[in-house]
Formats: sequence, structure tokens, C-alpha cells
Amino acid sequence: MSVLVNRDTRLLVQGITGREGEFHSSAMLEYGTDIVAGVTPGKGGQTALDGRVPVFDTVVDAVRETGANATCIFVPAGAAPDAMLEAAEAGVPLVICITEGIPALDMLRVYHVLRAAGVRLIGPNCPGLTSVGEAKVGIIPGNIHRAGPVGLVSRSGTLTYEVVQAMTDAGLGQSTCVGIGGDPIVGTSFVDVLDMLNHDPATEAIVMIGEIGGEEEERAAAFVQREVRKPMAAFIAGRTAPPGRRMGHAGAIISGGAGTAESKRAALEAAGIAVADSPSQIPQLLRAAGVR
Amino acid sequence: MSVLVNRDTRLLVQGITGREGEFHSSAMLEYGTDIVAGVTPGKGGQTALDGRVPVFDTVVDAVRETGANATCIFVPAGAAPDAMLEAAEAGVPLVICITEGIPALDMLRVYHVLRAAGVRLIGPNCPGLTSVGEAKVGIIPGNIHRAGPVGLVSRSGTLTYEVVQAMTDAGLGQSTCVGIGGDPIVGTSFVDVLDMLNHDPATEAIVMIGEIGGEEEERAAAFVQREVRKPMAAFIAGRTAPPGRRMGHAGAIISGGAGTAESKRAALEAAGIAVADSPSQIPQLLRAAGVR
Amino acid sequence: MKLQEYRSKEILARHGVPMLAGETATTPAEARGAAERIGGPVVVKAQVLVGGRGKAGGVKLAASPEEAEARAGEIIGLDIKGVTVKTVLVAPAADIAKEFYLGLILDRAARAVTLIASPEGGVEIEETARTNPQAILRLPLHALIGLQPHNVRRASFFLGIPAELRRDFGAVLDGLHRAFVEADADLAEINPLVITDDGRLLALDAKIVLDDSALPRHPDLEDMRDLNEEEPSETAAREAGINFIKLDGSIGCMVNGAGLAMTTMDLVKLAGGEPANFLDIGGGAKADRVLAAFRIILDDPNVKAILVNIFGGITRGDEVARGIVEARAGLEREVPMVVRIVGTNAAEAAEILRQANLITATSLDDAAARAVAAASRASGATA
Amino acid sequence: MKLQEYRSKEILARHGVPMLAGETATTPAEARGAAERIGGPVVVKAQVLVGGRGKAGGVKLAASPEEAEARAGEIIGLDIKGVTVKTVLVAPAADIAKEFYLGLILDRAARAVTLIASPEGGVEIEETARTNPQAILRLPLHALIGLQPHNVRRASFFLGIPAELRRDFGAVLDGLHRAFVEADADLAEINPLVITDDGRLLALDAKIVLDDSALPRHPDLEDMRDLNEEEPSETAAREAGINFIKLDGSIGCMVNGAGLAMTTMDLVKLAGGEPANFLDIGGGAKADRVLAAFRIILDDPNVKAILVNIFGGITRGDEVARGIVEARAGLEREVPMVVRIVGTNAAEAAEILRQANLITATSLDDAAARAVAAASRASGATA
Repeated sequence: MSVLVNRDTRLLVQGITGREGEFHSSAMLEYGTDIVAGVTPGKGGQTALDGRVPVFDTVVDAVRETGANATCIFVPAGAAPDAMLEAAEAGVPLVICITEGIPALDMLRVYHVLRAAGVRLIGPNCPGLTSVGEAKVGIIPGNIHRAGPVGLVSRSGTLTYEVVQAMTDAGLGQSTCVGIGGDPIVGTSFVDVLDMLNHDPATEAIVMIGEIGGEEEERAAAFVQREVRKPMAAFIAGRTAPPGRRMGHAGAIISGGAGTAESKRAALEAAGIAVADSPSQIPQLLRAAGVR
Repeated sequence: MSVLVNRDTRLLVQGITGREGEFHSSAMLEYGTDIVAGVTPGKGGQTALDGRVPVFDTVVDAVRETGANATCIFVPAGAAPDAMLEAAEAGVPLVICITEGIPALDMLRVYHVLRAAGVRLIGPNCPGLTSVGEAKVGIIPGNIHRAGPVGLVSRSGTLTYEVVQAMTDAGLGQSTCVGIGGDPIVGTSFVDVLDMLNHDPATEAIVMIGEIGGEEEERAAAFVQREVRKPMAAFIAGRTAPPGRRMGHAGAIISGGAGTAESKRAALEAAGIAVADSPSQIPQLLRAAGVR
Repeated sequence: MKLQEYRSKEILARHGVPMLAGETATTPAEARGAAERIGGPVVVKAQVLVGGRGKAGGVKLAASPEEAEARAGEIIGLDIKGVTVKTVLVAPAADIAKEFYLGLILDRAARAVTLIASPEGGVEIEETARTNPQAILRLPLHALIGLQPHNVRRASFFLGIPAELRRDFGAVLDGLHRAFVEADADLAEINPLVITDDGRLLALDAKIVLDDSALPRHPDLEDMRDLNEEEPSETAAREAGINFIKLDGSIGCMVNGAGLAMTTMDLVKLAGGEPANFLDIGGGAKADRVLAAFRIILDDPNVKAILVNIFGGITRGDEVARGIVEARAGLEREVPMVVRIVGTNAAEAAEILRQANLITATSLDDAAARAVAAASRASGATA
Repeated sequence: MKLQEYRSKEILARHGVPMLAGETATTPAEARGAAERIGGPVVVKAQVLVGGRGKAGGVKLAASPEEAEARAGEIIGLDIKGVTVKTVLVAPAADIAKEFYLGLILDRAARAVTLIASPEGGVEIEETARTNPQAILRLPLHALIGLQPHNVRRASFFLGIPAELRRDFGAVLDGLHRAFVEADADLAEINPLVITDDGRLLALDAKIVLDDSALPRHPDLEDMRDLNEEEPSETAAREAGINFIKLDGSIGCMVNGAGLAMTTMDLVKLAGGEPANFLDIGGGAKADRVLAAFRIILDDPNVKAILVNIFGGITRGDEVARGIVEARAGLEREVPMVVRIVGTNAAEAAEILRQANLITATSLDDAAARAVAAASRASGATA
């Protein structure tokens, strides 16, 4: 078992013939993800990835011809909002958007339209997700994973890989790892993924990687206190970040005194979550909580 | 019992100090409807209807102070879309809009915003509704009713009164009578009301009054065939209407050969509904179906 | 409200839809002048709102200004389905390589503005819907965010627009959509949208139907109304705020409420008569409006009797009755009147009407039957 | 990107927000000229992006052009929280009867643009939030239909705008909203919005913060960037496409990924050091970008050691290592470098780094400790 993606995921890649799209699609195929179609307007009828994936002009065509049930978006920031809307309109129930640099007001519209349509959006500006051994969607390197009982949710990219690698090195495998993205407006929150992992029988423990900015970690803490009984460990990046500056991620900014690493740590600890000082401590915190 | 409104309805009237709003609010109060508040921007703090109803500047204020759980809108067409949005935003779950002449594109937006917010909209361009003996909201004359087992749903105003009067004269009382409105885009369809009346224990038989234009009567027929086992009678106005002309109601137009009275009659009859040639036949059709 | 082709094109051109500019003419000489200014072959097209003008001889090619004058002479004054042509549009002729249909409609079933596209342009879309429905794309647009680039791409690929014209097609569809929204249209279509032999995308014909409810906020569009194609009595009714449609029968109807007005017409027909009109006088039935309504009805010489059907509802029946009696006194022509007033004080109303020598009725069926009988007596009397 | 007051006002004025037009000046003489043109008393205001300029002496009244010149002379060159004032705004002084706060923010929690209004204008809204939270209206706007008339009414009644100014208030809020949307702002506020003694509604001060992600589609707004208030190294980084923020420590950091870059800084601090910067070099870590990043880091004379932390992920570690070695060769200044490369071919990468005399580390904690140690050795050596 796993959450969001698994062996039944029939993946469409929007922007499959672009440099990024092609490169990461190839890595996904190699991991074993079932990529059934690509979309690049104007290249309908061609194939991508050495003839292994048919390309369509529109998402509607791709879904009709291949039964795709999830899409991974690699198109540039200017076109990504429309790509997400196109996927939703075509009835794709799961949209994973890797693209970074999407204007926030564009994302507000997309967020609300997709939500009203009942579409699950992961990202944007996220590394994607992996259900270990089943399917990998996005840009997380496949070779850092090892199958096991720990679910992970994170706002970061390489920091997530760091934590996953540390767990794998310590012999702690993962069920599903989800990068929700570093933008102020993302489709799926910590709480959403925590809820899924909490109900996933394959997940016995949960790791959460947060960072400064916003209040989603605090909301997650409140949710965990109320709902989650599985062992948890967490890390919050940005204790040394100065206020009022965007730390790379559009969403990582301390403003008006809110969104500090300290307030997030405090909220998580108050919810009974073990918070690490360094990513390398995550495995030992999990071990201490009895995770094998 | 009844549908949509009853003794627990705490009604707000938007536009209560206007000519129409005041006149009909007075008639509603007289009928026994519990009008708890009015809204007229700029007249907050005053009272209406001889001091019987407090007036507020905004719907939010009115709801907070009086617990209003339904609103009846009498404001002019230019301001009515905003009045509906205001009611929805303030959390009023039931909006009845009497106003006619609202542009269709305005209604499209309002329809979708209210729907996403889970707000039930009746109208616009409708006479309102009466749950006989409990509450009357809108402009249907109260004195034509008699309490009883027949539910009614209609796209018209005075034609509805005609049918109700005919039933009352024949000794057939009504449970709830709903005018859904004559515009092309209305919040509540025949099917919606038929579904409610079908589940209402106080309603033993149903009368449906349609007219030319659109396909809602045909959809209603399909629904009735599938779901409704209560006796039904119907009337469709506009057998003599020429195609391509709006017959008063913005929605009453035969276009491209669709929306004729004949196609609607045929659909209703195929669904087992007795269709009258004249409103005056409705009571005898109900009697023939065993309604007392 | 339907707009003439040249008006529709005016609006679309404002939103950047590419087309060959033309000129209107109301005389053959004007048409010749227009053709001279345009240069080259032109099309002379009758500006009428009824369909099928091509088959009726209302659209003709002309190779020269002289020919344009001659063709305009044939078309102006032509009767097309009861409408006399007053104006023609003289526009440059185009060499057509491919024709498409592109339209937006207010789609009540989908509760959306729906994009309709077909590679079978130049024929009515209803015709294509019957003969080749799979050649039509129906794409409801999102009601809150409108036309999106992916909608445009979908239409473009469906129509098979060549790659080099896709950007232009996007501009056409975007312009059509903005025109639809800004004019508060019920329908806006380009038919045909063509690709010319030299590879340009052009709107050759256009039709816009406006939402009557939105006209009050578009006085500039209201000014585009073509009174030539409206019954004078309907113009008068509109100006008096009365919903009125002229029909061919002999029984004038005056009713409050649109549904009840249609029903009244239906019952006249059921009683063996023919309604002369649809007339909804609206709420209140005030004396001045009643008088205006009577005048509009009686303006039609075919009218032999009038059926008044007022469901008083909350208004008092006796007041309505007095208004009717008063209004009748001001009329120039007298026909039998059957008046039915229901609602508060209906009995007092009936008494007032009887004293004024009006025929009364309690049931609507009865009122219709009496009106039909009165009209047939009146026809007999005048025959 | 934060905009200066006069830039923010420029944008709001374009959207019809009423204000007293002023002029900017960079010398006392220019300020005098501006005051002469304006006539009457003026306010001279330092144009800086840091808060609290009033308390710092950056805002002064002047009754005459002479006085304006003198006040400008005091303000220009003033150091406000580390920023040297280069520009002042000279604007007509207003007689204030009432002050309000009116703002729009991108509200991530509500996933909406949220309207914020308070009758306590002239103070920072965060201050009011602490001292008198019930004096603040927070109203999330509908994300798909935006500001609606009922939102305006609610704000207007909340603020107690007098009836005769409600229409003007609607125009102000509407203009603020259009400015917010069209500029792709994160924040747009008018503080204070005032009613003057003679009953006019005016925006006396304004602040707009733009969404950096949307700047590429607003080249005109990008041009409003004030390089005077940006570290030159940050300007260079931005132009090189590198996410860089200068800090006060001695350990330069070069990391791929924003979250990992913050974590690296945190671990430097945890190991007893102080990070000299945040630097996210992005994906791929190409040689030319690595070189640019090194140069930007080393431009800071405080930097005594560099910590490079690259999680290779899908890119190959040996390629990254070669890029780093190559870039290092092109540097003018040499400091100890601790390089950690994780991912594909990490062992080969470590070998390449060792051969080039770079300090390597496998764990991030270890890398941070080594960097702190190297920096403290280097500080000792130079001291």
C-alpha cells in the first residue's frame, strides 16, 4: 500500500518533450512508473522517450486514448497554470506540478478551480512524490529510497533527499514520500498528507520536514495532536533565517514576526513530535520511538 | 412538514425599505412568516414595517444579530447579483431572489459561486414559495392557499396562482408551492424541487407547471420516471408561442426547434404524468389519481 | 436582440477579429460608390435578421462597381421572409480555401458560455448538428474564469488549424469571447471563419444576439436596434414597458404575467380562436399602462375582440376593474371585451365591469370561450 | 520586491486613487524647487524601504520652500536602520480630520487576497493587531471573482466612512484592488488613508510589495527596483540567477536547494559558527554558475571559509566536483573550502576534491563542523 500514487498509476507527463520533462520522464520510466502518455501541443502523433510514450496535443486526447489517471507537469511557469487547468478540465484526478516560479495570483485561481473540481494538486514548486517500489512521479532521485514503513512529507527538495538518504543509510525504509512544494499557495498541505499517511496501513511512522514561513506547520501540529497516533519526527529549516527575506522558496519568509522556526518547533513539540536539530538525527529519533 | 421554509425559518429581507420590499414584507408578516431582519445599506440602526423589523447595513450584521437563516431579495436587477453574493458570503444557506431582469452572465457567476458555497438559491425572477400555514417567502398571495397534501413547482408567477386557486377552490390543499423562476439561469431546477417534494412526508401528490424554453421539463420527466412514485399532474404553457421569440420570461423561448410545449408534454406523458390542457383541469386530474 | 451582420462585425472588429472591412449602402448608387472605394470584386449582402438570405437571393457577387450597383438594385427592396431589404453590406470578396464555424452561446443546460466549433463552416450549425454531429465540438467554458488557453488549443486542434495560423486563431477566439462578454451576448458566431487562398484567417460573416436583460447597461448597443425589422406595435410596446409580441389571430389578449399570458393564448386556441398577440402587462396593472396596452392591441385591424385576464393576487381587483373601465373610455375603436379578474375583491370587480357593459367570466376557460364567440360575432357583423 | 512610497503612489494614482501629487528630490535645492512648485506647507519624506522612518527623523513638515530645503538637507544622507537616504518625496501637507488603514495582502492561510481595514490609521497594522485586534477587519475576497460591491460596503461601514464619502471610498478600494491585481502584488496598502478637514478622502502614504515570481511579466515594475537599498552582491546574484542573501557571519555557504541551504546555515550556527550568506545555486550546479557564486561569496571580506553542500540527486557528483575545482581555479581570493557532495558517484567526487586539496565531508554535520573549524583557523591566521 501507499498513498496518492502506486502500481495502478497511469501517468501522463505534460511537457514531456521539453528538456526537463524528457530527462525526468526517462528517470521515472526507469524507476518503473507507468508513463502512458505525454502532452506537447503541436506534437500530437509523435512519440517520446525512444518511442516508448505516445505524445498528444491535448490532455483530453491523452486521457481518452490512454486512460491516464495522474499527470506530472514540467511546463514553464508562464504556461503551467493553464496546464493544471487543462488537466483538471480533462478529468485527471491527480495533478503533480513540478514547475517553480508561478505567480501567486495565478496559483490562487488554479487552487480554487481545482479544489472545486475535486482534483488533488501536489505542488507547484515541488519535487513530486515516490511510493517506494511502486511509482515515482517528479524529480526525486529514485536511488535514495528503500522500501519500508516511514511516510514522509516535506516542503523542500534536496533537503528531503538528505533526510531520505539518511533514513535509507540507517536502514529505515519509506512507504510514500511527498514533497508538497515551497510556494505560498500549494495544492496540498501538510495536514492533507498527514491525514493520508495516518490512514495508510503501510505507513507506521511519519517524518515531516518544514521550514520558515506561513502557518502550515502549526496547523499540522494541531492536526497531529488531535488525530495522529503514529510515531513522528520532524525537522524545521531556517532557524538562522533573517526576517522579511525570502529564503529561495517563495513561501519561505518570516513576516510580521510570524512563521519563525522557533514557533513551528514549539508547536510540533507541544503536539508530541520529536523535532531534530539536524536532518541526521531523524533516524535515531525514529528508532527511539520504536520504528524498525 | 414542508420543504425549504417552515416555522423555523428566520427570514431576512434584502431591500426591505424599497417599495416592493416593504409591501411584500408586510404581506409576509401578515401571513405569519418570521421576518427577523432587513438589510438596506445606509439604513442600519433604523427599523422597518412600523418598528417590527430591525434594519442593518450588511447581511453579515443582520445574521450575527438575528440568526437569520434565509433571505428574500427585492433589490433592483443591477444590485441583485451582489446582494445574492453578499448573502452567500455571510453564510445564509437559503436565498430567494424575486428580482427580474438580471443579465444572464451575471447570473452565471452568481449561480456557480453560490453552488460552490453550498447555498440553495431559488430564482431569480420567481414569485417565491409558500409552505402553507407555516411560512410564505416572496410575492405569492397568501390568501389563495389552503393547507393540504399537494406540492407544487412552477416556472411562472400568476399562472401558479391560477393553478393554486383552482386547487383551493376544488378543496385540494397544498403542502409547499415553489416558484423556481422564468430566467434561463436559475438556482434551483424542477428536478431539485421534485426531489425535495418526493422526500417530503407531507406531500402526497405533485403538480408541475412548465413552459416553453430550455430542457428542464424534459430532465424533470426523466427524473420522475426514475424516482417519483407519488401521483403527478402537469401543465405546460406556450403551445401557441411562435419560435424564436421571448415570451416575456427571458427563459421562455423556442430556439433551434428545441424547447417546444409539444416536446415537453410528450416527455412528461411518457413519464406517466397526467398533463392538463388547461389549468382548470389540474384538480380533476389529481382527483382521478386518488388525491383527496 | 439580434444585431445585423454589419453591426455584429463592428463589435467583433473592435475586439481585434480580422475581417475585410465593408460599407453599408441603402441605394444602388451608394453600393456602387462603396465598391469603387473597395476596388476589386465585392459581395453585396442583404442586411436582414431572418435566416436563409442566401437562398432568397440576398447575397450576390459583383466583379465591378457597375455590377455592384446592379446587384444592389436587385437586393434592395427584395422581400425575404416578410422583411423588405433596406440596407446592403458591400464587402470585398475573398478567395476561400477553407471554411469553419466558430461560436459562443449562453448554454442554459450546461449553465455556461459554451464554445461551439466545426470544420463545416458556411452552413447553419443546426444543420451540421443534424447531418454530422461528430463534426461539432461543444466546450463549456468555466463560468468564473472564462476562456483559457487550453480551450483555444483544443478548438484549434479540433478544427485542424494549420500551425502557422494557430496564434491568429487564438486572437480570433479571444476577440470573439471578449466581444461576447463585454456586449452581454446570448450568441456570438463567426460563420464562416475562413482561411483564404493566401493563408489569412478572416471572419466573413458574423451574428450577435444580445441578452435583452443586459441592454439597459449598454445604451450604445441599444442604439444598434434595427426598427425596420420590428413591428411598429412592438416598438411602441417596448417603449411603454410592455411585453408584447404580435401574432396573426383576431383575439387580442391582455394578461398580467408571462406564463399566464401564454396560457391565455393557448386557451383561446383550444376554444377554437386565434390569439392576435402575446401581452404581459406586468405587475399592478396601472391605468395608464392598461390604456397603452389597449391601444397597442387595437392598432391591429385584425383584432375583433379583447380578452383581459388579470390575476389580482395582492393587488385589489376592484381597482384593476376601475382602471380597465377608465382606459376603455379613452379608446378610439370599440371591440367586445371579455374581462376576467381574479383575486382580492373579485366580486366587486365583476360588478364594476358588468355596469360598464363588459363581458365577465370567472373561469379562464369560460373567458376564452366567450372571447372566441364575441370575436366570431364581431367578424360576422363586419363581414 | 518592495517599492518605495513614491513608486507605490505612482501605481495607485494610475488606478484613480486620489492623493496629493508630490515630487521626488535628491538634493536640498531640488526639494526647495519642488516646494515652490507645490506652494504652501509640504512634508519632506525619506524614501527608504525600512520601517520606522518617522521615528528616525525621516519625515518632516516644512512651512516654506526655504524650510523644505533645510529639512531635506537634514534627511538626505541620514542613516535609517543602515540605509542612507538618497531620495526624499516632497508632498503637499494635508489637514487631517481622520486616519484609516486600508490594505490588501496575499493571505496564504485563507488562500485569498484579503482586505484589511482599520479605523486606526497612521500606525503599523501589526501594532494595531497587538493592541486593539477588534479594530481590524480581515475580509478574504473570493479568489475567482475578486472585490465585490458588498465587500466595499462592509469595509465602508466597518470604518464608519461618512455617507457622502462612501462612493469615493469605493473608488479608492477599487483602485487599490486593481493595482494589486494588475501589478501582481503580495501587499498593497494605504496608511494612512485620510479624510481631510475639508472632507476629501486622500491616500497620504502607500506601500506596495510585488510578487517576485510575477516580475518577469512586469518589466515596467522591475525597473522600479531601488538598487540603493540592495546589497551590491545581491544585485550581482540576482543578475546571475542565483538566490542569495547576505548575512553577517564568516562562513560562506553554497548549496543546491533552498531548504537544504537554510539547513546548512542552521548547522553552521549549531556548530558554533555564523553563516555569511544564504545561497541556493539551483539545479545542475553548472561550472559558470558555481564560479559566479564563489565570486559573490568571496566579495564579502568577512568570509573566512566556504562550505559547499551539493545533494547531487540525479546529476552526477563527479561532474559537480570537477565544476567546483575548475571554478576555484578562477578565483582571485583563496579561503579554505569544505565540500560535501552526495548522490550518484559521490565517491569519485570525493576523490577529485581531495586531489584538488579541498576538505571533504560525508555528513552535513561533519561538513559544518569542519567549515567552522577552518574559518576559525583562518581568522586566527589573519589576526
